Amino acid sequence: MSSHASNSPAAKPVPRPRRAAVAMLAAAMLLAAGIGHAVGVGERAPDFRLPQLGKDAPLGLADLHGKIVFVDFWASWCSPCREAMPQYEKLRASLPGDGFAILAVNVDETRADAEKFLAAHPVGYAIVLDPAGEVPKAYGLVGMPTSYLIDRNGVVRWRGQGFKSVDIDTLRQEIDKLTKEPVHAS
Amino acid sequence: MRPDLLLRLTCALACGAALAACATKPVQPWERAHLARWDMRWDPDSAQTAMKQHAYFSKEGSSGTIGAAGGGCGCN
Amino acid sequence: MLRPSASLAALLSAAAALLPATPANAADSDEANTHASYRFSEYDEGALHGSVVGDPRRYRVLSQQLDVDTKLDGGAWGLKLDATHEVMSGSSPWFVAPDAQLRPVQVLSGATIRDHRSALSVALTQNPGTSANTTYTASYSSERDYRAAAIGVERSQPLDAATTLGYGGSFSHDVIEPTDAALYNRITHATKNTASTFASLAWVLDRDSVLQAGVQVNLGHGYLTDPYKLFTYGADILAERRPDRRVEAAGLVRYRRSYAQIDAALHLDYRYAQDSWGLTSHTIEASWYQGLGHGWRLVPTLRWYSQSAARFYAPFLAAPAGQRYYSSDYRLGTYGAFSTSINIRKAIGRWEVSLGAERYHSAKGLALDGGGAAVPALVDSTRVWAGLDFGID
Amino acid sequence: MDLHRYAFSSMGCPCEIQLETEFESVARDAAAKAQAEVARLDEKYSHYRDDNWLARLCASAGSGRAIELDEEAANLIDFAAALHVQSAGRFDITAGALTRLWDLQSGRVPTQARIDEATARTGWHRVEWQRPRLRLPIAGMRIDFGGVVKEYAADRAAEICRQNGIRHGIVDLGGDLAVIGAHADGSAWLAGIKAPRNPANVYASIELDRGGLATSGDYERVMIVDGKRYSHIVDPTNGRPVDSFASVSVLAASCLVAGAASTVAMLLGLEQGAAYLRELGLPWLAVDADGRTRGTIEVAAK
Repeated sequence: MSSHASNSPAAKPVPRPRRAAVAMLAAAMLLAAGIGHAVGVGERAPDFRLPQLGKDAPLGLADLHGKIVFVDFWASWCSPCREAMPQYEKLRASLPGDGFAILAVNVDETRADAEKFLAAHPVGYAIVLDPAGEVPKAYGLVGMPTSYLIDRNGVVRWRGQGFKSVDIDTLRQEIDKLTKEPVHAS
Repeated sequence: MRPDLLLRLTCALACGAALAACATKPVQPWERAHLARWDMRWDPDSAQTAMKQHAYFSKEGSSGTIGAAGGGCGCN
Repeated sequence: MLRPSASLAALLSAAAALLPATPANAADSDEANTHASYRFSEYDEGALHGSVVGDPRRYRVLSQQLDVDTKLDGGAWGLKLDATHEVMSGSSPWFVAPDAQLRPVQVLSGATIRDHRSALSVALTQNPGTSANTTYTASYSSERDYRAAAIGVERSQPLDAATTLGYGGSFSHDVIEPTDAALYNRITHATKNTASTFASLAWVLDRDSVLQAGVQVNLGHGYLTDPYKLFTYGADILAERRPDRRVEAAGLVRYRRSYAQIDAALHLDYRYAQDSWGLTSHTIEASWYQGLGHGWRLVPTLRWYSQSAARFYAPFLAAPAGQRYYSSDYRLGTYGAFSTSINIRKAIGRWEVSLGAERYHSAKGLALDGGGAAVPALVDSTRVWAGLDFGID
Repeated sequence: MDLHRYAFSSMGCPCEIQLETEFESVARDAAAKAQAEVARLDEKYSHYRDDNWLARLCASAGSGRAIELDEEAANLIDFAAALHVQSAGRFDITAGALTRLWDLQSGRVPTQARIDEATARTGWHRVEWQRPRLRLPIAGMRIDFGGVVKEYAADRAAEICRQNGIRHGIVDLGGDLAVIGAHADGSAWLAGIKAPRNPANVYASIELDRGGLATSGDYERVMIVDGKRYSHIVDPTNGRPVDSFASVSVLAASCLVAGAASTVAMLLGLEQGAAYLRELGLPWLAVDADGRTRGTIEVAAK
């Protein structure tokens, strides 16, 4: 602090505010640990089943067993998600449908918001609805958007945090690699 | 008001707010529809803020907001 | 059987699987995240309140600013360029002379000032759009008598789901070369350095509100005086003289509250600052962002600013007693200012047009404690601005 | 740029591809490829034939076997499933048995017993659809891609023309239109809508510079018995032809979506159909049996 202040703090014992600040940070850390475990690469992707937009039958991860599945958590209010979806649609259209599927989990609280976005940016892949946020909680989502590339045995092999357009090239390489892998008897 | 008093004031304020934040249930990333709105950004129109701050800076003794300042001027 | 429910989204999505080749709205990625904004503004000061000598046409500034930000390297980096150009003209306070009854009379410099300032700044952000990112900035500003080069770094880092830590710093080196130095016996060349560091914590309080608290320390060292200002020092009129060091500490609290159900949000900012020249200031700013539907948005803002005088401020010294530092620059005196502004915006597709106007009224009475020496050069001012943005999502 | 017209017959109706190109050879080549694609789809999905892919699929009904569908067929089934939800069950591709029953050239109204028997062999909810495997559990169940495959063919034909260098043109498959691109001078194509009561004359024309226009109507295959009109559009929930608009036309980004919307609206009948179209938000034009028109498409002066 300025040299000519009359009672410079240096001479005093550790002032009260610094101890309080340390206590506050510790409390914040404890709190962070309490949130669900975040599913990572190498772990089995928790199965889920959710109502599907525009279809009466619900859809789940198990229904796509044997396929490489790209799960994307998105919401209409999340701008990187809006930027990513047309890119995922191009990715889907460029890959044969039998071995690969995209399953997008929408977490908008009001369904109309998701529909309004999809009417402007239609995508050909499956959209399932989770307004209550049960599945992101099960996956321990730490940010929006988060996406998981799941191999044919249901194991997460790549996780995307946020969206960068370079992710699309990474995804193509990963999918290509996974297509060549043998399927273990599950 | 001496500078160290200022730090004590800001830290007290910070601790109060933080403890309030810890007490309530944390807001999960997928529950942030309202927080992600354009009008909820710290600085929704940064271009206009830069010009506005510059106008104030040229006629007030104390200036600056949190964040890297830059492009000083010989405003007189 | 259930009631039929029309869903264009479901229809189009189901069709997209069959007809993938409809490129109509697949915005390609580069275009999707390029954002540009242009601002034009005119700042005009009103006539002085007190008695005046010299050309009353006060200061006028026409400024333009262009910002462009885009993503590089597949989204790993964000690049933002800002270019600013300003044209300044009109007279500005020169010094204060006492009249027969020792009342202050503000003397203005002639309206000969006509200068322009250009500034460019570059900001590179790593991991743009994510909550953990680092921004490196470099900026250069030049006008006929003043050049400033600055660099800065700023880091944002989440501590947990609800808390984000921000910190950073900047350094600026300024070179001052006053015009007409020989004519008015001014210094010909001087430099000053400013270092600034800040730290902040932001909390998500609930689904509709966030709070940020931060501290900032600015250190100034070198030629901090205004080379053009004079000072009535007893019978003499000398160049003003300020200390060559200044330390300012500031505390800032910002609160944002969303009222999404009525398409609105409240912004509240408070800033307290105090420096080693004895000048303390309070700033409160409140804005209300009101969506009006169909892309319209109205943003009224109120701002109150108050500062106390620097220890060495005085309009003049009738009977000087060997003071080492002295300045009559109104920006070091006690005064307060209240400003009201309105901003109307209209989004059309990916463009947004905005217009704004601000009225700034300053007076000694508006200060927190209005005592202290007279400040004759206080003025009111108005600012109008127009803006055009591209790439709003 | 001259206009080249290629007329042909497919999907049981008159078709025409109009292309504006510099060179006639480019137009002829593109039209030939487009026509081949329409023929392929007609051959594969027509429910009038008993030797095509659809016939083999319907033959598996009641056999207990699940058939594995190719990508295109699976996407068509998924599209139909989405329409089934939106129309609260009225749009049902298993209505094939009912459509055959109401074979409108016979001039006879089927007995209620035969209607009930056909209805028992209808119902998307009875189908087991686990993509890509489809199983028709009841013998005699039929799949009918009416309201989907002709419109899909129009879009496919337009896409194939685009892929073969055509920028200005339009595909017309029996009134279902898919625009390849506006005229060379930028002006829109004029699409004539036939008058429901006498299909010979055009009572309205719509300007179209992109996307698709589809019209569902009861005028083409209609039967009059004792003065009452019976259209070829059947409501699967009660097994009887629909008492609905005389015709519904919809504009959309593709002929497929336009056709789906107009067919669902026809199936929902006068009140619910109009409400559906209003809620959907696509430009639409409907004509009642008594000739009253309503909708949001401005009709260019005839």
